Amino acid sequence: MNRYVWILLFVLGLVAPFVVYPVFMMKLLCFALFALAFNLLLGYTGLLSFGHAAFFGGASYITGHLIRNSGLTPELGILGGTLFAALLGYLVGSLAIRRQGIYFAMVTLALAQIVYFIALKAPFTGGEDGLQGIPRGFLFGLIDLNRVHVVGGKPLALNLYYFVFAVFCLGFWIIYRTIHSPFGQVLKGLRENEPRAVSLGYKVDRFKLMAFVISSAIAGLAGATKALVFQLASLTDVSWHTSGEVVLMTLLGGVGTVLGPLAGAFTVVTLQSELTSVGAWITVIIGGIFVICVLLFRRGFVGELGRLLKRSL
Amino acid sequence: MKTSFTRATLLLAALVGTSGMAAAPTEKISDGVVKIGVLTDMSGPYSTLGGKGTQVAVEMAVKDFGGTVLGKPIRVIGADHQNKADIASAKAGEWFDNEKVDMITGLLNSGCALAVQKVAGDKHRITMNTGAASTDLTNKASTPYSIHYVYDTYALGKVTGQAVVQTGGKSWFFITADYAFGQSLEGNTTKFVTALGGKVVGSVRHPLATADFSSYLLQAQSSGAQIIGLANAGTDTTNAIKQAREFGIGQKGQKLVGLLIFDTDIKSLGLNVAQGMQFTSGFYWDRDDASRAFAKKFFAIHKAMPTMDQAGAYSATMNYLKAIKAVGTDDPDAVMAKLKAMDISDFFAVHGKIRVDGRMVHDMYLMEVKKPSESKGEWDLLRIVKTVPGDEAFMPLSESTSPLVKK
Amino acid sequence: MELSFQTVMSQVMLGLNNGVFYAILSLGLAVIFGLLNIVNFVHGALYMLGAYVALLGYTMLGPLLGKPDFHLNYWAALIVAPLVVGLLGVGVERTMLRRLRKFDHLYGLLLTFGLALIIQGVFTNYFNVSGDAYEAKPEALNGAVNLGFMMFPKYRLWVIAISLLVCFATWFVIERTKLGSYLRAGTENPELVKAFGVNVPLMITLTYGYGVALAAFAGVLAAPIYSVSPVMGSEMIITVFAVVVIGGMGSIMGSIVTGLLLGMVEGFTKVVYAPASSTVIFLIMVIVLLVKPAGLFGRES
Amino acid sequence: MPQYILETRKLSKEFKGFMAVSGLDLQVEQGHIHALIGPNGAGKTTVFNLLTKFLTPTTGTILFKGIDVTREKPADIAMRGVIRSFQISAVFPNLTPLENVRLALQRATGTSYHFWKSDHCLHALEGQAMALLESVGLAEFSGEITGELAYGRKRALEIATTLALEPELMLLDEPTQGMGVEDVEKITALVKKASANRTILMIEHNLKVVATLADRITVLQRGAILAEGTYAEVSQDPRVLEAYMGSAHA
Repeated sequence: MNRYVWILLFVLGLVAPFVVYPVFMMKLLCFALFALAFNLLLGYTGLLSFGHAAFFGGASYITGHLIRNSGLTPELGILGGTLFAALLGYLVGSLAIRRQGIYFAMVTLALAQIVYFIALKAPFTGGEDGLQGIPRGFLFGLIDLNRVHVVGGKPLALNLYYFVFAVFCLGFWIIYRTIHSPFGQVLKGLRENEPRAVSLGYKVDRFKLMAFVISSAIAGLAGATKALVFQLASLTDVSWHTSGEVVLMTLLGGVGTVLGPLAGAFTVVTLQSELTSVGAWITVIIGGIFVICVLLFRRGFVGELGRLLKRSL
Repeated sequence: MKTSFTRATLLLAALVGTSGMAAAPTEKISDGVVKIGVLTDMSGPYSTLGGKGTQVAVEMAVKDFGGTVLGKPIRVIGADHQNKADIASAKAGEWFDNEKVDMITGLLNSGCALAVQKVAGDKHRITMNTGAASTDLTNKASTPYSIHYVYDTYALGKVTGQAVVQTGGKSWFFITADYAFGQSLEGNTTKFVTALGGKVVGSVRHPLATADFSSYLLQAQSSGAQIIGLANAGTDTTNAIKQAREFGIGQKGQKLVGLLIFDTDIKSLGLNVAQGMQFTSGFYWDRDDASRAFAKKFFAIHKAMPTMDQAGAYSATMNYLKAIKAVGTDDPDAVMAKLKAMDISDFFAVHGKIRVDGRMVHDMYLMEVKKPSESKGEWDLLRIVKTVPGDEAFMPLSESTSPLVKK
Repeated sequence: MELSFQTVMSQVMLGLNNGVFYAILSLGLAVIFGLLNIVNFVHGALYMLGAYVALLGYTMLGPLLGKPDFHLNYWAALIVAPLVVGLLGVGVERTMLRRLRKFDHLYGLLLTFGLALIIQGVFTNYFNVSGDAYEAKPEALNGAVNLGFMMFPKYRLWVIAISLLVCFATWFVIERTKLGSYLRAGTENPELVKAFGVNVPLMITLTYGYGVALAAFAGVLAAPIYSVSPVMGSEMIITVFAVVVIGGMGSIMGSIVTGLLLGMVEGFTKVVYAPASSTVIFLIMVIVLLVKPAGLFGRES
Repeated sequence: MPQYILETRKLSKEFKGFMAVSGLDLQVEQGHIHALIGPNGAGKTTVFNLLTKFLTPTTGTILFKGIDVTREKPADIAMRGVIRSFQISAVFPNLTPLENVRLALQRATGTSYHFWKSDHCLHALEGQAMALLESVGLAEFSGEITGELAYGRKRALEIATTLALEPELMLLDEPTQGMGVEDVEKITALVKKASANRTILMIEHNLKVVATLADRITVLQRGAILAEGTYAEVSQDPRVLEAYMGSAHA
């Protein structure tokens, strides 16, 4: 894709906190990363996981616990949460990849429900109140993530924002690299025609499992970062509604496109934030978007745009 | 996204060298407006007892106050936190930073309440919680800027537990929602039941949003306990009561006691099913002339009688505005000092007082559901059996774990 | 709580009572999945809609028609609600699902997920989320019967009986009649069935209508027991999915038997370790899928 | 004694009481083009699925170059150099033909699990991939979307992809199925060309193709061998004529 588009997006990311409310922007980055991770599976491997909230929320709890109760620095806490998500991804993935299609989705859903149950019952999670009051602490023990800069009369948490932005860029880069790697080529192959990939001598289960682990680790990275931003981890993050939301984001933006999940996450998070005054109509609106999207533009925003421009975005 | 891009670049230029918190406001009313945010469940399971009705109550209070304070306008904004703590916390932060909101009320759902209270505490802004039940709000999570206005699990458990044991309900079986709120309600009630010589013969923890309670009810029935305590809320409570009636449980010998029930729950159950049940409330619309007058006005707008959350939101807003007027500024520290010094007496609270830990202490009521034959109207549902003075109902400061309480 | 004979039998009855709801809902899902290859996420919302048709028919239809004394009674609701919802289903199939037939069945799932959100959202806006009571339970079904080991409400016995009847009648029609053989053949080879002069698209539409009508029927049955609330379906649907998957997707008998069994398993969990009662089905699902990939009654492809 | 590259002994597959393949003793000689023919439902594709491990045999053994491979997984068989095609064209429809072939070439590079590397490292394979496309006459289509190619070209691409793996034994499932006369001739030539230095086992309905290409023919009926030999021998066999060829030749 055009280099200038990347530079433009990067600069937008840099100036965003001065234009958009930083916490909103950080939430957006976390969900965008989550959707990107999910899309690595759905869009580039052809696996629909209906339980990705388990990795997102699971990592968020572990990170919160590590920082709050074990006194780890934020970057170590996030690393811990991400590793946990990778490990959980390995467990869930090894069970789920033995099944295909709708059964795959159902196994991931069932395992995620079990993770939800653990999150509800485990002693450190705070039940339905969630794990509250996670300190942001000092990055590498040096940089105060709580520090607020006042710009034009507005308090802006710039340290935290640029840390989150850096994490996002790292996650994005890993996903991008994976998609455009020799490994990614094989993933595309098995998405397109699994028996053929097998007959060419690829052990597809290993590829699926690896993709699953990478995807869940990055989903975990997103969840861990979110725990730091909001200073809490809650049951919402591990519930099946969140798993459904990430499907919506990806579908809306465009399955199997690099920028689609970004656009989708942007739309959904903005809607949720801007529509907080319309009450239950928000459910109707989100449902309506699902329906319109499925009926009229199955490729999503970015996918349809890519078709118009005749290139893959 | 409300600011333009050019302004952003200006701001970027202004960034150089700026840091630290803003200087204290010099004007009496910061930003020339007092903004009150109603952040609550507007679409989920608690939206009937809070929701839009809470916003209606706050708007009524502002109107009744005159629409301005110290010559500056008062604005009310509302939002749905969808019972998601992250949405609640983000919205509150945005309100404080961008919208210059001065006080947030409502906050049904303890998870959301705890998250918002933390954000508000960090930013030195006031929360007046009228919806959530958790005692954590005035204990380890309390801040110098947080007020818990209406009720909590301690008061509910204490008032109901003591009253029931005193009238002979010595042995209890709990049907408890398996989450922090339910457990805290069960724990608090148990403490007062056993203190008075009662005993708990068993309990069962059910998942949130259970449709069928018959299995639990049967377990409660065969335990032989005199009292079946429902330590849950909303649909879970109403379903349990309804199904108890269906199985004939709670009629002969055994008695059902709900620990958190709102008027709207009784309304949805119908008197036929709910008659005779006892529970604790912080407010009842038909208590005296003042409460009836408020309820009538509220009903005219909202088409339902106010719940304790909604009435509490009116009272909280009104007293907040009175405090601003009295101290002549909306500076949070000054307003909080005034609020904690004031006597709060109105249609909602009798002998109300906000303690150092943020607990608003006021009379609580033991309620009983009327028989259908006693009801004279659609909303004539309850009678006040007993008024419990606030100091007896709420957790004493000596037991508090609030960092604000010096020991 | 010790497991006496009385306890076990009581829990079996209550489990059966919950199980028939699972059975009748998962049966509808299985019929729809079998013929349309669609995971019908909107099923829970239509179950809720069925309950609301009954409720509103009783409370609001009269005043709406200008005859305040008119109430749609329970027996009429048992017929009317499935019809109304079935027609709605026919409309949905004709205008939306049909257009998705040539795409990945993932899209069917997503579309119905969206529809479920819409229906649930609309009802949340207009009705009490904490639920309304349905007062039209017929006199004849009030009270309880002494089963020897427990007093069991008459109404619940009726629910068990009529649900089992409907389930097995459906099974009989699909597995044992000519109409059923067309249906089954239509899923495997639509061209061939067309050659017999059968209108396959119409058959598919009607099957979808029947599947969702079953959901509405269950909704009416549930109305007098549970509160009628906009969220009653969304809480149910995930569990019912698990039932269908455990039974083997598309297997008619599988979904009926599994529904009944899991209702009982859930019932016993409520006695042994109640907090896990809403999770136990997922645990079973994971185990079943690992041991028997196509579900208990499914055919391996 | 001839050298067999592939041998099955008493190979059987049962589906719920139905014997799709029963007691099959198949021997494929190194360097041959060996055709598997038989009426519909004779079990030809099932044999392919058994040989490539997409199905597990009920009983019997499979030997590849004298080694027992009965228990191996599909990808293992492929690694040994047994590459198959499918009855319906087996391509990656949303990739370009170049990428299709490159994906096959990539396996040998050992980088397939490298998710941290840029796929630029695969550009080195493109010359080889183009050469393969050239050999099947697809060079000018190398950048198109494969799914939009004509059917015959997809089959040609499939052969190019298979060749990319330098298989010792190629299993072709009806390479000319559903093609016009012209395409059939092209594919026939292609298979002939591909057979140099390797063994090919093919299922084929078109007897003209079989007659042109096959060194040896096995006729299957109801999962068992009905007859075996050269085209001349088999076509004279009265049992074969009765079961199969009589109508086909008419």
